[in-house]
Amino acid sequence: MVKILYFASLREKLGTSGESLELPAGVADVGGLLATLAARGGEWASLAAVKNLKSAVNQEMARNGTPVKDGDEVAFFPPVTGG
Amino acid sequence: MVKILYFASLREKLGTSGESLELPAGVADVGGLLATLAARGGEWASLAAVKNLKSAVNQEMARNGTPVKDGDEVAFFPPVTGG
Amino acid sequence: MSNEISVQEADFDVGTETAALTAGDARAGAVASFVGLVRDVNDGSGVSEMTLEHYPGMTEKALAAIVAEAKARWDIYAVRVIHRVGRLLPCDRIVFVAVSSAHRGEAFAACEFIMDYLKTKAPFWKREVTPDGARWVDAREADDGAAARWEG
Amino acid sequence: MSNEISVQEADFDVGTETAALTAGDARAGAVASFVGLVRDVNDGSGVSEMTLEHYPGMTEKALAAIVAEAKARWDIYAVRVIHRVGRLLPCDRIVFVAVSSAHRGEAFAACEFIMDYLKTKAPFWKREVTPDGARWVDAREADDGAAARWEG
Repeated sequence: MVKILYFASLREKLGTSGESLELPAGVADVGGLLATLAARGGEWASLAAVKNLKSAVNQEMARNGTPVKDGDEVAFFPPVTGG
Repeated sequence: MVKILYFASLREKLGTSGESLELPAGVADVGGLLATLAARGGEWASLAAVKNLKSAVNQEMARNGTPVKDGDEVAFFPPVTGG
Repeated sequence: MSNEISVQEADFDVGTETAALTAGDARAGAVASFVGLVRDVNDGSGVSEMTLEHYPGMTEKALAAIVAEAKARWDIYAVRVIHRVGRLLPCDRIVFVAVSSAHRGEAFAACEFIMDYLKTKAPFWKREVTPDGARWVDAREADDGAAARWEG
Repeated sequence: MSNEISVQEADFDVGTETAALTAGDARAGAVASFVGLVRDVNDGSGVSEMTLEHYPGMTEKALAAIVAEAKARWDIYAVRVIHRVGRLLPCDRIVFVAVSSAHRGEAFAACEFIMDYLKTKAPFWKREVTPDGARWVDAREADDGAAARWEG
Protein backbone atom coordinates (compact mmCIF):
# COMPACT_ATOMS: atom_id res chain seq x y z
CA MET A 1 0.00 0.00 0.00
CA VAL A 2 1.08 3.59 -0.62
CA LYS A 3 -0.43 6.57 1.15
CA ILE A 4 -1.35 9.32 -1.32
CA LEU A 5 -2.04 12.94 -0.28
CA TYR A 6 -3.56 15.80 -2.28
CA PHE A 7 -3.19 19.46 -1.30
CA ALA A 8 -4.67 22.87 -2.03
CA SER A 9 -6.43 23.29 -5.42
CA LEU A 10 -5.75 19.63 -6.23
CA ARG A 11 -7.47 18.48 -3.05
CA GLU A 12 -10.47 20.65 -3.90
CA LYS A 13 -10.65 19.52 -7.53
CA LEU A 14 -10.39 15.82 -6.68
CA GLY A 15 -12.69 16.15 -3.69
CA THR A 16 -10.37 14.20 -1.42
CA SER A 17 -7.33 14.91 0.74
CA GLY A 18 -5.87 11.46 0.28
CA GLU A 19 -6.24 7.71 0.00
CA SER A 20 -4.44 4.42 0.45
CA LEU A 21 -3.70 2.50 -2.71
CA GLU A 22 -2.28 -0.93 -3.52
CA LEU A 23 0.62 -0.15 -5.85
CA PRO A 24 -0.33 -1.75 -9.23
CA ALA A 25 2.10 -4.21 -10.72
CA GLY A 26 4.67 -2.44 -12.86
CA VAL A 27 4.26 0.94 -11.19
CA ALA A 28 7.62 1.91 -9.68
CA ASP A 29 7.85 5.68 -9.80
CA VAL A 30 5.88 8.92 -9.41
CA GLY A 31 5.13 9.14 -13.13
CA GLY A 32 3.71 5.61 -13.16
CA LEU A 33 1.52 6.31 -10.16
CA LEU A 34 0.28 9.51 -11.80
CA ALA A 35 -0.68 7.59 -14.97
CA THR A 36 -2.54 5.04 -12.85
CA LEU A 37 -4.55 7.79 -11.14
CA ALA A 38 -5.26 9.64 -14.42
CA ALA A 39 -6.60 6.41 -15.95
CA ARG A 40 -9.55 6.63 -13.54
CA GLY A 41 -11.10 9.27 -15.85
CA GLY A 42 -13.28 12.21 -14.81
CA GLU A 43 -11.43 14.83 -12.73
CA TRP A 44 -8.62 12.32 -12.33
CA ALA A 45 -7.89 12.44 -16.03
CA SER A 46 -6.91 16.08 -15.68
CA LEU A 47 -4.21 15.21 -13.10
CA ALA A 48 -1.67 14.42 -15.77
CA ALA A 49 -2.38 17.78 -17.42
CA VAL A 50 -2.09 20.03 -14.34
CA LYS A 51 0.42 22.74 -15.12
CA ASN A 52 3.54 22.49 -12.99
CA LEU A 53 2.12 19.67 -10.87
CA LYS A 54 4.50 19.00 -7.99
CA SER A 55 5.06 15.81 -6.04
CA ALA A 56 6.82 14.58 -2.93
CA VAL A 57 7.84 11.09 -1.86
CA ASN A 58 8.19 10.54 1.89
CA GLN A 59 7.98 14.29 2.38
CA GLU A 60 10.86 15.14 0.05
CA MET A 61 10.30 17.00 -3.24
CA ALA A 62 10.16 14.46 -6.10
CA ARG A 63 10.03 14.22 -9.89
CA ASN A 64 8.23 11.83 -12.22
CA GLY A 65 11.25 9.56 -12.17
CA THR A 66 11.49 9.36 -8.37
CA PRO A 67 11.04 5.71 -7.25
CA VAL A 68 7.89 4.73 -5.34
CA LYS A 69 7.65 1.50 -3.37
CA ASP A 70 5.24 -0.15 -1.00
CA GLY A 71 4.88 1.78 2.27
CA ASP A 72 5.81 5.17 0.80
CA GLU A 73 3.91 8.40 1.34
CA VAL A 74 3.37 10.20 -1.97
CA ALA A 75 1.90 13.72 -2.23
CA PHE A 76 0.65 15.70 -5.22
CA PHE A 77 0.16 19.45 -5.13
CA PRO A 78 0.34 22.67 -7.16
CA PRO A 79 3.40 24.98 -6.96
CA VAL A 80 3.82 26.31 -3.43
CA THR A 81 2.79 29.87 -2.56
CA GLY A 82 3.75 30.46 1.08
CA GLY A 83 5.94 33.14 2.57
CA MET B 1 35.27 83.65 9.70
CA VAL B 2 34.86 79.92 9.14
CA LYS B 3 33.85 77.49 11.87
CA ILE B 4 36.13 74.44 11.92
CA LEU B 5 35.24 71.19 13.68
CA TYR B 6 37.41 68.16 14.49
CA PHE B 7 36.00 64.73 15.33
CA ALA B 8 37.04 61.41 16.85
CA SER B 9 40.79 60.55 16.73
CA LEU B 10 41.50 63.89 15.06
CA ARG B 11 39.84 65.80 17.90
CA GLU B 12 41.90 63.84 20.41
CA LYS B 13 45.18 64.27 18.55
CA LEU B 14 44.71 68.03 18.07
CA GLY B 15 43.35 68.51 21.58
CA THR B 16 40.40 70.60 20.37
CA SER B 17 36.91 69.97 19.01
CA GLY B 18 36.88 73.11 16.94
CA GLU B 19 37.72 76.76 16.40
CA SER B 20 36.74 79.88 14.50
CA LEU B 21 39.25 81.10 11.96
CA GLU B 22 39.53 84.13 9.71
CA LEU B 23 39.92 82.67 6.24
CA PRO B 24 43.45 83.72 5.10
CA ALA B 25 43.73 85.60 1.82
CA GLY B 26 44.02 83.20 -1.10
CA VAL B 27 42.44 80.24 0.71
CA ALA B 28 39.30 79.23 -1.20
CA ASP B 29 38.90 75.49 -0.77
CA VAL B 30 39.26 72.61 1.68
CA GLY B 31 42.77 71.79 0.49
CA GLY B 32 43.90 75.37 1.02
CA LEU B 33 42.43 75.45 4.51
CA LEU B 34 44.15 72.17 5.34
CA ALA B 35 47.51 73.54 4.21
CA THR B 36 46.97 76.62 6.39
CA LEU B 37 46.28 74.46 9.44
CA ALA B 38 49.22 72.11 8.74
CA ALA B 39 51.55 75.13 8.53
CA ARG B 40 51.04 75.65 12.27
CA GLY B 41 53.49 72.80 12.89
CA GLY B 42 53.46 70.34 15.79
CA GLU B 43 50.46 67.99 15.74
CA TRP B 44 48.90 70.22 13.09
CA ALA B 45 51.67 69.36 10.67
CA SER B 46 50.47 65.75 10.69
CA LEU B 47 47.00 66.81 9.53
CA ALA B 48 48.00 66.84 5.90
CA ALA B 49 49.43 63.33 6.26
CA VAL B 50 46.45 61.67 7.99
CA LYS B 51 45.51 58.61 5.96
CA ASN B 52 42.09 58.92 4.36
CA LEU B 53 41.33 62.22 6.08
CA LYS B 54 37.72 63.15 5.40
CA SER B 55 36.11 66.57 5.32
CA ALA B 56 32.70 68.17 5.16
CA VAL B 57 31.61 71.67 4.18
CA ASN B 58 28.33 72.85 5.64
CA GLN B 59 27.60 69.29 6.76
CA GLU B 60 28.01 67.74 3.32
CA MET B 61 30.87 65.39 2.50
CA ALA B 62 33.64 67.36 0.73
CA ARG B 63 36.93 66.91 -1.12
CA ASN B 64 40.11 68.99 -1.19
CA GLY B 65 38.73 70.93 -4.14
CA THR B 66 35.41 71.79 -2.47
CA PRO B 67 35.08 75.63 -2.21
CA VAL B 68 35.17 77.23 1.24
CA LYS B 69 33.97 80.79 1.83
CA ASP B 70 33.40 83.11 4.75
CA GLY B 71 30.61 81.83 7.03
CA ASP B 72 31.03 78.16 6.15
CA GLU B 73 31.24 75.30 8.61
CA VAL B 74 34.13 72.98 7.75
CA ALA B 75 34.75 69.66 9.51
CA PHE B 76 37.73 67.29 9.44
CA PHE B 77 37.50 63.67 10.61
CA PRO B 78 38.81 60.14 10.02
CA PRO B 79 36.80 57.60 7.95
CA VAL B 80 33.45 56.91 9.61
CA THR B 81 32.89 53.69 11.55
CA GLY B 82 29.26 53.70 12.65
CA GLY B 83 26.55 51.16 12.06
CA MET C 1 19.35 25.56 18.20
CA SER C 2 16.35 23.82 19.66
CA ASN C 3 13.70 26.35 18.76
CA GLU C 4 14.67 27.12 15.19
CA ILE C 5 11.52 26.42 13.18
CA SER C 6 7.85 26.90 14.04
CA VAL C 7 4.73 26.35 11.96
CA GLN C 8 1.83 27.72 13.93
CA GLU C 9 -1.56 29.43 13.84
CA ALA C 10 -0.57 31.96 16.50
CA ASP C 11 0.97 35.35 15.79
CA PHE C 12 4.56 36.00 16.94
CA ASP C 13 6.40 38.89 18.57
CA VAL C 14 9.09 40.32 16.30
CA GLY C 15 10.93 42.08 19.13
CA THR C 16 11.06 39.02 21.37
CA GLU C 17 12.13 36.72 18.55
CA THR C 18 14.83 39.10 17.32
CA ALA C 19 16.27 39.56 20.80
CA ALA C 20 16.18 35.81 21.55
CA LEU C 21 18.32 35.14 18.47
CA THR C 22 21.36 36.88 19.97
CA ALA C 23 20.61 36.59 23.69
CA GLY C 24 23.93 35.95 25.45
CA ASP C 25 25.79 35.67 22.13
CA ALA C 26 28.20 38.60 22.02
CA ARG C 27 29.82 37.20 18.85
CA ALA C 28 26.83 38.44 16.86
CA GLY C 29 27.18 41.92 15.39
CA ALA C 30 24.34 41.61 12.90
CA VAL C 31 20.77 40.38 12.67
CA ALA C 32 19.00 40.55 9.32
CA SER C 33 15.32 39.76 9.40
CA PHE C 34 12.21 39.65 7.30
CA VAL C 35 8.50 39.86 8.02
CA GLY C 36 5.96 38.91 5.37
CA LEU C 37 2.47 40.38 5.72
CA VAL C 38 -0.95 39.86 4.14
CA ARG C 39 -1.60 42.59 1.55
CA ASP C 40 -5.10 43.82 0.86
CA VAL C 41 -4.60 43.51 -2.87
CA ASN C 42 -3.10 40.78 -5.06
CA ASP C 43 -3.07 40.39 -8.85
CA GLY C 44 -5.34 43.42 -9.11
CA SER C 45 -8.10 42.19 -6.80
CA GLY C 46 -8.97 43.22 -3.28
CA VAL C 47 -8.22 40.58 -0.67
CA SER C 48 -10.40 40.47 2.43
CA GLU C 49 -8.93 37.36 4.01
CA MET C 50 -6.60 34.46 3.34
CA THR C 51 -6.20 30.87 4.45
CA LEU C 52 -2.81 29.21 4.54
CA GLU C 53 -2.75 25.45 4.04
CA HIS C 54 0.37 23.35 4.51
CA TYR C 55 1.64 19.76 4.46
CA PRO C 56 2.22 18.87 8.11
CA GLY C 57 5.41 16.91 8.57
CA MET C 58 6.92 17.85 5.24
CA THR C 59 6.74 21.56 6.01
CA GLU C 60 9.04 21.31 9.00
CA LYS C 61 11.42 19.01 7.11
CA ALA C 62 11.57 21.36 4.12
CA LEU C 63 12.24 24.38 6.32
CA ALA C 64 14.93 22.51 8.28
CA ALA C 65 16.64 21.55 5.02
CA ILE C 66 16.60 25.17 3.84
CA VAL C 67 18.07 26.38 7.13
CA ALA C 68 20.77 23.66 7.01
CA GLU C 69 21.66 24.74 3.47
CA ALA C 70 21.95 28.38 4.60
CA LYS C 71 24.26 27.36 7.45
CA ALA C 72 26.42 25.38 5.03
CA ARG C 73 26.71 28.35 2.68
CA TRP C 74 27.35 31.20 5.13
CA ASP C 75 29.09 31.69 8.44
CA ILE C 76 25.96 32.43 10.44
CA TYR C 77 25.17 31.78 14.08
CA ALA C 78 21.44 31.47 14.73
CA VAL C 79 18.37 31.23 12.54
CA ARG C 80 14.69 31.58 13.38
CA VAL C 81 11.86 30.73 10.99
CA ILE C 82 8.20 31.11 11.92
CA HIS C 83 5.41 30.52 9.41
CA ARG C 84 1.77 30.91 10.26
CA VAL C 85 -1.04 28.74 8.89
CA GLY C 86 -4.82 29.02 9.01
CA ARG C 87 -6.96 32.11 8.49
CA LEU C 88 -5.27 35.52 8.21
CA LEU C 89 -6.46 39.06 7.51
CA PRO C 90 -4.78 41.97 5.66
CA CYS C 91 -1.87 43.41 7.67
CA ASP C 92 -1.48 40.12 9.58
CA ARG C 93 2.05 38.76 9.82
CA ILE C 94 2.58 35.54 7.80
CA VAL C 95 6.25 34.70 8.08
CA PHE C 96 9.34 35.70 10.05
CA VAL C 97 12.93 34.85 9.16
CA ALA C 98 15.89 36.15 11.15
CA VAL C 99 19.59 35.33 10.91
CA SER C 100 22.47 36.39 13.16
CA SER C 101 26.11 36.61 12.13
CA ALA C 102 29.31 38.47 13.00
CA HIS C 103 28.87 40.85 10.05
CA ARG C 104 25.91 42.08 8.06
CA GLY C 105 26.77 40.72 4.62
CA GLU C 106 26.32 37.09 5.56
CA ALA C 107 23.24 37.79 7.68
CA PHE C 108 21.52 39.60 4.79
CA ALA C 109 22.46 36.97 2.20
CA ALA C 110 21.36 34.03 4.35
CA CYS C 111 18.08 35.71 5.32
CA GLU C 112 17.16 36.49 1.71
CA PHE C 113 18.24 33.00 0.61
CA ILE C 114 15.99 31.37 3.20
CA MET C 115 13.02 33.49 2.10
CA ASP C 116 13.65 32.75 -1.59
CA TYR C 117 13.87 29.01 -0.98
CA LEU C 118 10.92 29.01 1.40
CA LYS C 119 8.82 30.66 -1.32
CA THR C 120 9.54 27.89 -3.82
CA LYS C 121 10.36 24.78 -1.78
CA ALA C 122 8.26 24.78 1.41
CA PRO C 123 4.77 23.25 1.05
CA PHE C 124 2.45 26.15 1.89
CA TRP C 125 -0.51 27.26 -0.23
CA LYS C 126 -2.49 30.48 0.00
CA ARG C 127 -6.21 30.69 -0.72
CA GLU C 128 -7.52 34.23 -0.72
CA VAL C 129 -11.01 35.69 -0.64
CA THR C 130 -11.72 38.46 -3.15
CA PRO C 131 -14.97 40.23 -4.19
CA ASP C 132 -15.25 37.58 -6.95
CA GLY C 133 -14.99 34.70 -4.50
CA ALA C 134 -12.20 32.54 -3.13
CA ARG C 135 -9.23 31.54 -5.27
CA TRP C 136 -5.93 29.75 -4.87
CA VAL C 137 -3.01 32.11 -5.27
CA ASP C 138 -0.87 31.44 -8.35
CA ALA C 139 2.86 30.93 -7.90
CA ARG C 140 4.86 33.95 -9.05
CA GLU C 141 7.46 33.44 -11.74
CA ALA C 142 9.53 36.12 -10.00
CA ASP C 143 9.86 33.74 -7.05
CA ASP C 144 11.33 31.01 -9.24
CA GLY C 145 13.79 33.55 -10.59
CA ALA C 146 14.73 34.70 -7.10
CA ALA C 147 15.41 31.14 -5.99
CA ALA C 148 17.30 30.26 -9.19
CA ARG C 149 19.95 32.91 -8.65
CA TRP C 150 21.27 30.93 -5.64
CA GLU C 151 21.72 27.76 -7.72
CA GLY C 152 24.92 26.42 -9.26
CA MET D 1 7.04 60.03 7.06
CA SER D 2 7.57 62.29 10.02
CA ASN D 3 9.50 59.94 12.28
CA GLU D 4 11.93 58.42 9.83
CA ILE D 5 15.36 59.06 11.36
CA SER D 6 16.48 59.12 14.98
CA VAL D 7 19.93 59.61 16.49
CA GLN D 8 19.62 58.93 20.19
CA GLU D 9 21.29 57.58 23.31
CA ALA D 10 18.27 55.50 24.29
CA ASP D 11 17.70 51.91 23.24
CA PHE D 12 14.80 51.11 20.89
CA ASP D 13 12.15 48.38 20.67
CA VAL D 14 12.52 46.29 17.52
CA GLY D 15 8.99 44.90 17.67
CA THR D 16 7.35 48.30 18.14
CA GLU D 17 9.41 49.91 15.40
CA THR D 18 8.81 47.08 12.93
CA ALA D 19 5.06 47.12 13.53
CA ALA D 20 4.86 50.93 13.29
CA LEU D 21 6.41 50.81 9.83
CA THR D 22 3.38 49.06 8.31
CA ALA D 23 0.64 50.09 10.75
CA GLY D 24 -2.48 50.71 8.69
CA ASP D 25 -0.61 50.17 5.43
CA ALA D 26 -2.08 47.03 3.85
CA ARG D 27 -0.10 47.66 0.63
CA ALA D 28 3.01 46.40 2.42
CA GLY D 29 3.72 42.70 2.01
CA ALA D 30 7.34 42.83 3.12
CA VAL D 31 9.51 44.36 5.82
CA ALA D 32 13.26 43.77 5.69
CA SER D 33 15.18 44.94 8.69
CA PHE D 34 18.60 44.97 10.26
CA VAL D 35 19.90 45.29 13.80
CA GLY D 36 23.58 45.99 14.47
CA LEU D 37 24.94 44.98 17.86
CA VAL D 38 28.12 45.56 19.90
CA ARG D 39 30.37 42.47 19.65
CA ASP D 40 32.67 41.50 22.51
CA VAL D 41 35.59 41.07 20.16
CA ASN D 42 36.95 43.18 17.30
CA ASP D 43 40.17 42.87 15.29
CA GLY D 44 41.28 40.10 17.64
CA SER D 45 40.88 42.00 20.91
CA GLY D 46 38.24 41.72 23.60
CA VAL D 47 35.91 44.70 23.78
CA SER D 48 34.42 45.61 27.17
CA GLU D 49 32.63 48.79 26.13
CA MET D 50 32.29 51.25 23.28
CA THR D 51 31.52 54.93 22.85
CA LEU D 52 29.85 56.22 19.71
CA GLU D 53 30.64 59.80 18.73
CA HIS D 54 28.84 61.62 15.93
CA TYR D 55 28.59 65.00 14.17
CA PRO D 56 25.29 66.48 15.35
CA GLY D 57 23.45 68.14 12.50
CA MET D 58 25.37 66.47 9.74
CA THR D 59 24.44 63.00 10.96
CA GLU D 60 20.73 63.55 10.44
CA LYS D 61 21.32 65.20 7.06
CA ALA D 62 23.53 62.35 5.89
CA LEU D 63 21.01 59.72 6.97
CA ALA D 64 18.14 61.63 5.32
CA ALA D 65 20.11 61.80 2.06
CA ILE D 66 20.76 58.05 2.18
CA VAL D 67 17.07 57.30 2.79
CA ALA D 68 16.06 59.66 -0.05
CA GLU D 69 18.49 57.87 -2.37
CA ALA D 70 17.00 54.49 -1.41
CA LYS D 71 13.49 55.78 -2.12
CA ALA D 72 14.62 57.05 -5.52
CA ARG D 73 16.15 53.69 -6.40
CA TRP D 74 13.45 51.28 -5.19
CA ASP D 75 9.68 51.23 -4.93
CA ILE D 76 9.54 51.19 -1.16
CA TYR D 77 6.92 52.57 1.22
CA ALA D 78 8.34 53.38 4.65
CA VAL D 79 11.82 53.52 6.11
CA ARG D 80 12.98 53.71 9.72
CA VAL D 81 16.58 54.40 10.76
CA ILE D 82 17.66 54.58 14.40
CA HIS D 83 21.30 54.99 15.40
CA ARG D 84 22.44 55.14 18.99
CA VAL D 85 25.29 57.31 20.29
CA GLY D 86 27.13 57.43 23.62
CA ARG D 87 28.36 54.55 25.74
CA LEU D 88 27.36 51.00 24.78
CA LEU D 89 28.20 47.52 26.08
CA PRO D 90 28.60 44.16 24.28
CA CYS D 91 25.21 42.82 23.07
CA ASP D 92 23.74 46.35 23.10
CA ARG D 93 21.85 47.37 19.97
CA ILE D 94 23.63 50.08 17.93
CA VAL D 95 21.56 50.57 14.81
CA PHE D 96 18.18 49.64 13.34
CA VAL D 97 17.15 49.93 9.70
CA ALA D 98 13.78 48.72 8.42
CA VAL D 99 12.15 49.09 5.02
CA SER D 100 8.63 48.17 3.88
CA SER D 101 7.59 47.39 0.33
CA ALA D 102 5.00 45.41 -1.61
CA HIS D 103 7.48 42.58 -2.26
CA ARG D 104 10.58 41.32 -0.53
CA GLY D 105 13.19 41.93 -3.23
CA GLU D 106 13.00 45.70 -3.03
CA ALA D 107 12.74 45.72 0.76
CA PHE D 108 15.89 43.60 1.12
CA ALA D 109 17.87 45.60 -1.45
CA ALA D 110 16.93 48.98 0.02
CA CYS D 111 17.63 47.86 3.59
CA GLU D 112 21.09 46.53 2.71
CA PHE D 113 21.83 49.63 0.62
CA ILE D 114 20.97 51.93 3.51
CA MET D 115 23.23 49.96 5.86
CA ASP D 116 26.11 49.94 3.36
CA TYR D 117 25.85 53.68 2.79
CA LEU D 118 25.38 54.43 6.47
CA LYS D 119 28.61 52.54 7.20
CA THR D 120 30.64 54.71 4.83
CA LYS D 121 28.80 58.05 4.60
CA ALA D 122 27.21 58.85 7.97
CA PRO D 123 29.49 60.64 10.46
CA PHE D 124 29.68 58.20 13.38
CA TRP D 125 32.89 57.03 15.02
CA LYS D 126 33.40 54.11 17.42
CA ARG D 127 35.92 54.17 20.24
CA GLU D 128 36.24 50.83 21.99
CA VAL D 129 37.83 49.78 25.28
CA THR D 130 40.06 46.68 25.13
CA PRO D 131 42.43 45.09 27.67
CA ASP D 132 45.20 47.19 26.05
CA GLY D 133 43.29 50.43 26.53
CA ALA D 134 40.90 52.52 24.46
CA ARG D 135 41.26 52.78 20.69
CA TRP D 136 39.39 54.27 17.76
CA VAL D 137 37.96 51.59 15.51
CA ASP D 138 39.54 51.47 12.04
CA ALA D 139 37.28 51.68 9.01
CA ARG D 140 36.88 48.29 7.31
CA GLU D 141 37.88 48.04 3.66
CA ALA D 142 35.05 45.54 3.26
CA ASP D 143 32.62 48.38 4.03
CA ASP D 144 34.00 50.50 1.19
CA GLY D 145 33.59 47.52 -1.11
CA ALA D 146 30.03 46.92 0.06
CA ALA D 147 29.10 50.55 -0.61
CA ALA D 148 30.91 50.63 -3.96
CA ARG D 149 28.79 47.85 -5.47
CA TRP D 150 25.77 50.22 -5.44
CA GLU D 151 27.63 52.88 -7.45
CA GLY D 152 27.34 53.55 -11.16
